[in-house]
Amino acid sequence: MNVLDKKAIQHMIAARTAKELTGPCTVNLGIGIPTLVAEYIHDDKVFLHTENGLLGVTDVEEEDIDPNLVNAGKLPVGEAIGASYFNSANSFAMIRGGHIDVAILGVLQVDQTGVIANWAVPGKNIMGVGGAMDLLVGAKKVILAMTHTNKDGSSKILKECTYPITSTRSVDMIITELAVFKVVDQSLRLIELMPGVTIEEVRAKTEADFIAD
Amino acid sequence: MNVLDKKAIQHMIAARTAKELTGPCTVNLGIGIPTLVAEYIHDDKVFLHTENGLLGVTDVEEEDIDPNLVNAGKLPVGEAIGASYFNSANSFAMIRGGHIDVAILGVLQVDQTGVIANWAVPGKNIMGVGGAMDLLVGAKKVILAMTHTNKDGSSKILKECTYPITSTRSVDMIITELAVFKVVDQSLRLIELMPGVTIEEVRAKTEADFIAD
Amino acid sequence: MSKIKTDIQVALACVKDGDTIMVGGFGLIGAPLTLIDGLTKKDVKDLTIISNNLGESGKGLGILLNQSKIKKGIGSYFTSNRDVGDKYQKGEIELQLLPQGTLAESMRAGGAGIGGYYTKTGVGTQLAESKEEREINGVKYIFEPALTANVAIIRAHKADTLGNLVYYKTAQNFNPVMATAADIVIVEVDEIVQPSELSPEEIVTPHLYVDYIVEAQQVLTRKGVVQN
Amino acid sequence: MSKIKTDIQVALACVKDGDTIMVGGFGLIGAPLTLIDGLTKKDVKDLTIISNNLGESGKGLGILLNQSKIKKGIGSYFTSNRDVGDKYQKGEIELQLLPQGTLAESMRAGGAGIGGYYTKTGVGTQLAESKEEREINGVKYIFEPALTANVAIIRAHKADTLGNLVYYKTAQNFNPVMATAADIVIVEVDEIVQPSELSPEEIVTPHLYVDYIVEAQQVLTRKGVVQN
Repeated sequence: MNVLDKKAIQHMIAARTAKELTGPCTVNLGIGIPTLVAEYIHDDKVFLHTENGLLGVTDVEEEDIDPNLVNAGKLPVGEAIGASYFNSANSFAMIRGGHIDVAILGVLQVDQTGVIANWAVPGKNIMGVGGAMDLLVGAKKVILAMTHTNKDGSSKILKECTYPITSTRSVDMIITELAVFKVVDQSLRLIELMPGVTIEEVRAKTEADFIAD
Repeated sequence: MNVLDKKAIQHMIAARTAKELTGPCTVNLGIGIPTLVAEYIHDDKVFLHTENGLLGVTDVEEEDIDPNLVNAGKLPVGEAIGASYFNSANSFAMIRGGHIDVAILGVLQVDQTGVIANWAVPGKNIMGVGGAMDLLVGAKKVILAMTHTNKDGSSKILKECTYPITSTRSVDMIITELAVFKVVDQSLRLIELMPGVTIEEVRAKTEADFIAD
Repeated sequence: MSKIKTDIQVALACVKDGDTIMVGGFGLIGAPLTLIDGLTKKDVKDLTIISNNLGESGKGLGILLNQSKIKKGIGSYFTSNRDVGDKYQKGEIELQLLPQGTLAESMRAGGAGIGGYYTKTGVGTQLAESKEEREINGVKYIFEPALTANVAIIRAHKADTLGNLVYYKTAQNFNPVMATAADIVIVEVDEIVQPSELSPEEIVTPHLYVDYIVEAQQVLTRKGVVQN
Repeated sequence: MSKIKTDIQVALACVKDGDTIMVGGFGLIGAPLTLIDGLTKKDVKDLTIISNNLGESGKGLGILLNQSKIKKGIGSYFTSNRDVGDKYQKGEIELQLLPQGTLAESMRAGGAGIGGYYTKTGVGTQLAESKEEREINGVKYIFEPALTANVAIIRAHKADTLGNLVYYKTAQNFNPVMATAADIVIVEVDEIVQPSELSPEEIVTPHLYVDYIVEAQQVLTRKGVVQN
């Protein structure tokens, strides 16, 4: 891994993830690194959906911050031209009904079939699930934007999830600071190395099996 | 029966039915005689709901008729102050969710337990049900506003319906040009004779058993 | 790649033989008259039409019916068109009659990714005869499956160029629900405006539900349906 | 008999021990802060609270939690208040965790007279372990029962004197759904206006859903929650 601070790594992942988004499409951004992806979207046909009730999320200037206009992470956002508001049932009807093209999510773990765990840690109280399970079953395409390893250096891309899974559905793509994987037929295919990263480094930091062409 | 023409009878029934409505309440009026009830409501806290998507139905002057503003019978109506529009799913959610206080309906038949038939005639194609079944299960109170007999003089208030029933739910009240019945514990209780009508006439024209105090 | 189409047949190009099509409207009110007219001019067959009714005799969907393009009708009130009964008697059309609330709710379910749901409406009646019954908290319900379609043709008042829709008074009816429940949604409108012209609070159908927009050429007026 | 109440405790008089109460809001956004504050000052116990989360530590519903007035919480994200976990560990509160979409949809079902419905969300996960699974058209779903409540306390932007409601931006969230799903609905608003001041097209919650209206005394601002 390059010597990059945590914030720089997050932005690198976010910037790479944004390249996967070409309009017209509707995209839901999860909390954490996925939220940063918004900063790197420069296509006005990429419409951002937030499950707390807004289609047409945009950034907001400090002086325009409205405490009642936030995203799913409760961070202040702006309202794009052509935006619309709706209640939670209608918002999740969009998600669960298959009307969101892409969901970009963070995870705790992902296994080598693309199944993820991002809502609970065994031994700790299971206290929050939010919209994660809904997005997994509903979004047409799911992309993970995540750091490759945990703070202790252990891999987040595992042979098998040890935490409770979020859905039986496999995600479509995994983007980390080291590499980009596609999930094809429930196996991981390395399709890109991030600048300066070697395949050996990826192998060393990835517990899961993956195919490299 | 007094010598009244058909229209006068219908209006007599409608006027009597209107007396049952004291606000605040939300009322859905069916097609036919029930629609006429609106003319006899002078309580501005009686709000009229029409299942095609309007709460706040009022009458409309000829010159203000709007072809896209109609009631469930597709007749032109007006928009009361405080009115709101909604789609069919939301409108029936109001009905089915128990949020309509009173439904006033016409029927083909009602039996002596208060169960009605108003959507199909055996031997004829079953071609239309509309909102009848929804109103029967959803409205807190159902009042029938109906002529006592068919054109041939036969009773519409029967021991048992011969046509397919609309719901297993009993209505609450029956108002005809001859009498008013309450349905109590699934039996008919005569509570009022219309002006000039004798109980003998009601008995003669009613196939169903009923209790007269 | 604009959603706006000036040629009705181009907008309807996605409709194929055997498709299930949702058609908005409560009678003529809020019905996509221009797109229905377009369907009558298109060479297509074996359609399943989900709509509250099948037009009137020789009008709207009634023309499509008489052209024998409709294999099956799913609706709540076919009585408005006597031809439906005649066709049914002759075995020329299948019909599925649903309570109006069930029709609307089943489409909402389809649009919301719900497989099916339990309603009290219809319990104990002929319309529930072949339907699964279930008691929940001591109350009887019947199972109703979700309804979805390949294409929905709907009517709105205004669309912005992104596809956001607002509706007009009781011409709303089934249209917003159908917009959620079909793979491809084609809308006809009185007016197409710029996105900034519809306020975020008044939009009923967000643009993600809308694929194609056409301007209405046939409009319901006090004098009946006229060419716009 | 006006729906407008000037005394918060009068508006909350209907709340009884053991009641199930829906509380609007996504965090503090769109939460009925004044009515929640009113609940903390009311002598009531054994409440079941249906709300996306149970406030933050010592704030909003978090106060009610620390007062041990909450017997059970039904929500999607309790993580925002660490006290919830502590209480749960000590066995002082029951919790039912639902996916956020299921929480919203189950209340919509409750408000619409639906007994329960089938969703794909949660299939194959821990949250579905005790839930009925059913295959519909080859896809697996789980059964979710409707949610209803004795009372809903919600937040809107404006109410007219009849009880029609409009909401403000993302402060809408669960509020309109909860307005449909409780026997008694109490709303707090920024402003009470005359009926003619809300246009029929902008009303989100029609007045038939609303029982009592109070003016908000605690308001979320950029500086946090302030006394109005």
